[in-house]
Amino acid sequence: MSDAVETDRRLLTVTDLRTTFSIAAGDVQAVRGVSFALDRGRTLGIVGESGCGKTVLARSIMRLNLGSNVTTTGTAEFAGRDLLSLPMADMHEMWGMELAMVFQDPMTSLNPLVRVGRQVTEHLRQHLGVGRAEAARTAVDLLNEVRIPEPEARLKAYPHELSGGMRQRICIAIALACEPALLFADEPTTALDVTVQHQILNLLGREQRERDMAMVLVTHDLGVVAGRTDDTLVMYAGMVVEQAPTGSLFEEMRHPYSEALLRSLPRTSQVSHTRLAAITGRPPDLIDPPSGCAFSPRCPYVQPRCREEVPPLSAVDDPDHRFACWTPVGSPEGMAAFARNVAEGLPQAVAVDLTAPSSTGSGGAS
Amino acid sequence: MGTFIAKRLVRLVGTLLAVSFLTFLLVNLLPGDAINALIPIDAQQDREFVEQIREEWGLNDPMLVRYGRWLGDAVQGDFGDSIVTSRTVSSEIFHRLPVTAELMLVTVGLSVMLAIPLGVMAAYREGTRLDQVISGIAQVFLSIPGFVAGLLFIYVFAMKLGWLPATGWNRLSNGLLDNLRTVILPALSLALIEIAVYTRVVRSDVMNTLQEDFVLSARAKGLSDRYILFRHCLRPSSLTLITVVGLNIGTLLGGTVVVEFLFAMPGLGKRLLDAIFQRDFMMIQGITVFVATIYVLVNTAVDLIYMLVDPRIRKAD
Amino acid sequence: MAGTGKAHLRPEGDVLIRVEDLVVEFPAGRGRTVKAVSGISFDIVKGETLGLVGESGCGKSTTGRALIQLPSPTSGSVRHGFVELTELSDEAMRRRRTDIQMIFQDPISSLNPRRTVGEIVAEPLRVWGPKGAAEQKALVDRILDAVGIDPDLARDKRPHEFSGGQCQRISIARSLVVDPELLICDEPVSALDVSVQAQILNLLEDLKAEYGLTLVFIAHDLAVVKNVSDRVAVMYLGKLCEVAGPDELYANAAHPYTALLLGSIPEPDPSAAVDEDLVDDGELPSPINPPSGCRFRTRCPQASELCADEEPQMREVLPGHHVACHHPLVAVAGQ
Amino acid sequence: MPLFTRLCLGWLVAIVFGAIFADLIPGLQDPNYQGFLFGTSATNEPPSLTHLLGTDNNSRDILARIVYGARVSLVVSMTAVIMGTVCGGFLGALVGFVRGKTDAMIMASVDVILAFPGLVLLLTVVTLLGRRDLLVIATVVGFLSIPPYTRVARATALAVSRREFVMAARAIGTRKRTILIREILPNCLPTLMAFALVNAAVIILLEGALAFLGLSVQPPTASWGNMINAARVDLRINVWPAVWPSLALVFTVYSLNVVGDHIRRSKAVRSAAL
Repeated sequence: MSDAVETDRRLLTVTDLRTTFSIAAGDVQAVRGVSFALDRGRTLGIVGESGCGKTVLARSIMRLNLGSNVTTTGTAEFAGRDLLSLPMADMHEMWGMELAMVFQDPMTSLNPLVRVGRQVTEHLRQHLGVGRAEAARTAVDLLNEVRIPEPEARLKAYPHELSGGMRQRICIAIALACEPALLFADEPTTALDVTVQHQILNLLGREQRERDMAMVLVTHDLGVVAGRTDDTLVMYAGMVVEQAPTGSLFEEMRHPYSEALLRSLPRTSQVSHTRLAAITGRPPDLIDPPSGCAFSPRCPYVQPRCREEVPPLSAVDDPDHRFACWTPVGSPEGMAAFARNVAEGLPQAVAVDLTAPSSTGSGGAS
Repeated sequence: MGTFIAKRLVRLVGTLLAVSFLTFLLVNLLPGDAINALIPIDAQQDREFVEQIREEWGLNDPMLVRYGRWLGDAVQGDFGDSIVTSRTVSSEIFHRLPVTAELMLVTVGLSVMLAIPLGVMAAYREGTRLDQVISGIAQVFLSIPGFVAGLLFIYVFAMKLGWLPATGWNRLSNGLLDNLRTVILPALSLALIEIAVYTRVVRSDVMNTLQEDFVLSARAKGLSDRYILFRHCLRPSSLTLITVVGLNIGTLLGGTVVVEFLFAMPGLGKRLLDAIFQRDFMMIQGITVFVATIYVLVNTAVDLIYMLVDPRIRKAD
Repeated sequence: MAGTGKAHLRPEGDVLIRVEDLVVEFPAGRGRTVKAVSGISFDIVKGETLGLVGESGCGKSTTGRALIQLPSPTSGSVRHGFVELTELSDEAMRRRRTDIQMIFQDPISSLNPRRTVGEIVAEPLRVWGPKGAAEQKALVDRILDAVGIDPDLARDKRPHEFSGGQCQRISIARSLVVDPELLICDEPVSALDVSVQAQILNLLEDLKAEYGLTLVFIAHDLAVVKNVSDRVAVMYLGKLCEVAGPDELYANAAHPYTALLLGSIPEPDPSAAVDEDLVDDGELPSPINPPSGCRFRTRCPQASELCADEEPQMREVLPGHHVACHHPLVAVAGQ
Repeated sequence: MPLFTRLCLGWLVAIVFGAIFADLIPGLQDPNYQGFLFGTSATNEPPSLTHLLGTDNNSRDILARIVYGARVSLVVSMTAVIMGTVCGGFLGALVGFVRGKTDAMIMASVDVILAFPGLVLLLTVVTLLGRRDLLVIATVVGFLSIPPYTRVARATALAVSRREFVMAARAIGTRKRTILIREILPNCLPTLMAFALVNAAVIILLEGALAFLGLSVQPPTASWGNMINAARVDLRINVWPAVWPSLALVFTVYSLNVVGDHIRRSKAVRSAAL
């Protein structure tokens, strides 16, 4: 995300966004100070494991976190207006018109008792005052657009009569209906089979290019971000740990968590029985997050400083590639730290030290 | 869908047969012999007379034969004769049914009309003062049985304020207003619990529906809250309400017995009670089977309505 | 594909389990049947990991469960050594359960929430093992330790106090405590996060070596299956498409369906361009009324009339690489 | 637990203890002692120090009758809960787990009994039995409570049977009987307990209605329902004999509902955490 880009292409600027859920056990700090910017027509991937705050982040920007126990602070400036301080009535105008969202599970995100046709166009009619006949025509166009065969028949169907892939296409059609400027796709393919996932991602990519629409693609799958996004945010424990154009990120991962995530992923390009570099331990408790870097308890590069001070998200060589680490991967400090940790027999370092001769031990000690 | 209805109807007939047989069994097998009701105790010393009566009423035939005979008549609408008044059971039922039917209709109508808005409001404003008030009142109403409520209403509205009659019944043909004056207190007495039950059902259902993903996606589309609440939430939530109303008809039928007794209304429940006190076994048998039949029919209807409202069930099976 | 045939079966000898013509059908109301598995054959050699891969609804889990007769298959044979499992009485089958164990997809649902970890892992011993409490405890502690759970901390806790990954370790411990020959893993990592998934996959590899296990590994994720398997069988709509060694299969996919699956995998590598030309807007047909001939033909770019008329048989395209397709993407050896 | 819920629980505990140890409570009068026959009290006395809640139209002490009347409610509801959970719970869990023909047959009979409106069936059975002492009433109510519990337990057992740990137990080779006892039943119990609390309230109301109609335990034995019925006639003269047992009944049912809701809520929270 270059600062050099002309400012009129800038669509969304999120600054220091924090979201907290108060529950009986305490305050869950789901998002802890996230900042990023997104230009028109670009795709931003947000990647991380479950519980890292990626979905909460997307919903916070959309103001869709329901319930009286949620607090969101910070700003999210969208086309010059701060979404987070907008009156609710104005937000209703933004939803669907300017901002749209596609959800994870197409089985549950459509109302099972309402025909597809009404669900595709009800917001068109409410927002734009479109008549019934025109809405029906638009609905057919939209279904053609998302490549659903026999659109007239499908509009009369109920959601359960369609397959998962079809339903997700319907959801995309709904999201596109009012030509939004920004689309959030929250794990849009997680509930789908791999061949259908491919279809849906192709569809989203095509629509986004044709409409010059900005997209935030939230996913847990590094593979999905790799092929489909311009920029990527890697999140861990509610914070951004690395942020870069997707190409440079995969070329050179600087944060130990990004590296560990990639290395723990089995890949078809690897030979069978390749030992995976598992990340030991489990993600931190967000009610009482660890001091210092949140990844430090699982990090193979951990140094005493990491446990005390939170590293800032900053760039070193490439101004677009920012990461939050004291001992980044590939840096002299990082290599030295790793060597020290292996020498000391730190479990998380030994577990990923695949060069060592005695690497047969069980990888996990969670 | 056709097969579903057919299956449901077959089951309905099966249930009705079983229900009628069970009632017959109860009335005929349990210790209190019908003969006690037919003849005074002192007359029972006369063996021959007793035997003659037994023969006359067909009490000596094997039970299955008697059941078959009774069932054959019953499907033609002949439930036998009352052994006390010697009028036919079916004519008594026919005569008394309108009172009970009206009482129940008014009760259910009143309850549902109050419960839906109350439940939706409480769910939409979950956790607020309004919700607490509505839920609290429902909790109290849930604990007041019809006879306590009825007694209270009689004391307040009939005895102290004198606005409404304490007992009695005015037919609809005597004028709507007079009719309503006699039905309102009994219906209200029965309605308290029903209002509470339905409000709680609607509230918890709408609350659950509001948690659904499709409500979130409806919000993300920018639909207004009112539209989401009534066009997206109410329909899935009403499914449970329909079922609960159907199941509660049973409680309500029981409730009418008590309330008709308390308000001296000439309904089916009152007639059943009279029959019980007079040990009029033909009457007991007839009314019990009739009431159970109504209950089973209502619940079959509920299943069918459910199917019409929920497209998922329409397709499955 | 969607073929039948047994060309890919290996000679008897080291074969631990041999499945022939396995059919599993379920009633679907109105007299219709779901044809979940329609006549597949495969074998498992002692010490190998057989990967069973396919998309949801392809019958892979049903196949796995049919191996332990839960439920018994509609027809076909499952031979374990010299014993025909489908002909055993319930009681005799129950007694054989120690030899074949199973772990499930949802690690939390597969543990009884109302019992402690110690009780859960000791349960198979209560049924089969030594009766002495001390002996049982020693066995339980040893196996918990082997799966990376500290027995002293875990023994008296209940499942909900553990993360998904830890629950899956406990499930594995429970199935291994009776020292089985064969472990059927039904989507054991698909409910887990990537980092935890790697821990469990590594653990399974270690335990396999340590306990001399044979594995059936059922999953929808091709990369995961490739990583753990010695032989991979691809399933589609109740039929086997292709059977081969993992590296061979992924390098030379012969079946169009395998090729489609492989082409759909999102690779975590931006330089590997996404294949947007991979044309497939097809849908999985209903298992109640599957297509005639080759079941994949409705989505297959290679499909011909032959595919509709005649069901392809398994044949060898390369040594150890079998495919059931009339028009394989790899030249058939000897043709 | 909020203070209000504690108060409700306290009331329930007081009712149970009062009913069990009624004979031992110092100063509590004989519920059937008719003071006016001996000139020690008058009929329809308002509340006073000697009769805290006043006397009824037979000059009997209302407080004593309420305490003894609680016995009827307690015995009847406890019998229903025990017979329901033990017989109905076991039967339902069994057929929900084994399914098949047994299930179809048992559930068909359960459906037939449930096809009768509860009070109507109860009325008919009680009438035809002729005897109306506490034992008979409690047994009949108990028997009629089995079907609803069976249905609840079966639904729960069906859901539990689908969980993978049951499949896991079978895969281990655990006997079906053991699976039923160790895996299914314990997981049905919380639902049954929650249902039992609601059901106890329903049963108390049902017995109250039966007594109000004069068809439960016969006078002079006190029950809240027949006290209300007896007081009904003299409502114009004296409301107290009707007010006190009504309040006792309503408070008890209310407390059961409040406590039941509290338990269900905390259980919901816990199962959501799983």
